[in-house]
Amino acid sequence: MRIRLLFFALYRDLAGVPEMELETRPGATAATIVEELRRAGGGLARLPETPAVAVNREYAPLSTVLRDGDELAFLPPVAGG
Amino acid sequence: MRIRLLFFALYRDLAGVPEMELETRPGATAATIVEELRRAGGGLARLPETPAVAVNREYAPLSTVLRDGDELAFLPPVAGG
Amino acid sequence: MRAWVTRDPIDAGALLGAVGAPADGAALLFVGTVRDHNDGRPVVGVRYEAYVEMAERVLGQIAAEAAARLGTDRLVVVHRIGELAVGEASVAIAVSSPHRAEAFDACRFVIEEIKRRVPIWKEEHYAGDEAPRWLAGAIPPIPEARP
Amino acid sequence: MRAWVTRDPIDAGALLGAVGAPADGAALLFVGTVRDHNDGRPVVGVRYEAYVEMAERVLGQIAAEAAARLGTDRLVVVHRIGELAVGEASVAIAVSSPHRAEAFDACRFVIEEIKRRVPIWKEEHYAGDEAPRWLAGAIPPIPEARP
Repeated sequence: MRIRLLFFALYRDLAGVPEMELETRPGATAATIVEELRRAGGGLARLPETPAVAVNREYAPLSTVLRDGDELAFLPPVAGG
Repeated sequence: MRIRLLFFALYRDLAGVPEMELETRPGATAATIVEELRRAGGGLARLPETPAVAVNREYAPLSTVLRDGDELAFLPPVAGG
Repeated sequence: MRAWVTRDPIDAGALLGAVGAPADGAALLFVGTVRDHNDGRPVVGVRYEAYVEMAERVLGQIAAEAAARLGTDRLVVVHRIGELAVGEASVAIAVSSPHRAEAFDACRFVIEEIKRRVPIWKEEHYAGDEAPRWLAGAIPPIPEARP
Repeated sequence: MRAWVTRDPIDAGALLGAVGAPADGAALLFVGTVRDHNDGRPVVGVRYEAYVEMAERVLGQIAAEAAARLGTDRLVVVHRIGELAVGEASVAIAVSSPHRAEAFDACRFVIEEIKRRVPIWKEEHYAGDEAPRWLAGAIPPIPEARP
């Protein structure tokens, strides 16, 4: 299945791109994707083990099981206001 | 000595006038004036025994000894805002 | 810092322009307006009366105390008197400071202290034949007698 | 009630016109502005970045929660993103309600929750050659896993 990944702020700097498409196995969780990204090396090796994420624009636990077409966003600590 | 009396809001309604001059004996306190006004009858008989007062535009205890030319204001409970 | 009483309509937005500085991260504007009801009774307008010279003096004292809490002198407060219609502003307070906690605290302090001790009175006007009525107010704090 | 994100300058005064009603006695306008310093370091400007679609959704959730506290739906909130100069408004919140306690509470709630959970990030810019820096932020509250 295909997942759309979004990176913001500091995490975008680590990824080097604001978004990417990822092909992964059915049953993968957000935590699975975090592990894959960290193992792949490059800037994303410095992604925290448990970053905040949103699935389809809503904060979600890393244990969330992803579905084909989901939008998974990696969100550094927020600093609006 | 002469004291200038000011009445506001409900107390002006009781006094029937916004201000008056009063001739009183040296050594009189604000409390003395309150007693005189309440005894004189008319609307001011309904002035409370211990109204809030200001002497020369500053809140003052009723025990304040007045001096010639002082401005003594009678202030109902305030309701600004 | 400025504190005054006026008979003219209040331009609340302009007050915000009177505060603010490059060092500030927070500005707050409070506007008190005339409500169309009170205690479940319809109100058609109000009249504020003041002991103007003393009201401006007490407002100035409150502003100075609030500025100490705020940590800046960027604070303005104005109270309107006379006849006001429903929806009109009776009081406006603008403050600014480096941090928001102080701005909220100082702004709230000013409005609470106005209600507690500024010599201003409010007469409510009702529809029909009902007589206007002075609002029950707060007994201001009176200093102790000096020994 | 309205909550949105914009790239345009915020007209804070106009926001006050979007709230208010004859039943209301209190209106409050909060404006967050870019400070010329942070942590003792001079700041020349900032850049806000947002996950816009999600930020507007979370702002809307915060506005709805605040309206429940306020007791009215007279609440608007806007957050600006992009490049901002010192003194410019990054966020503005206007509320109105019959009584002031609810207005202060709801307005404060909105700004605190924005800082806690809206997906917006701030990059500070410094004078000279110093590199811009993402501000350390707050870890947003993440819901528990559904069983």
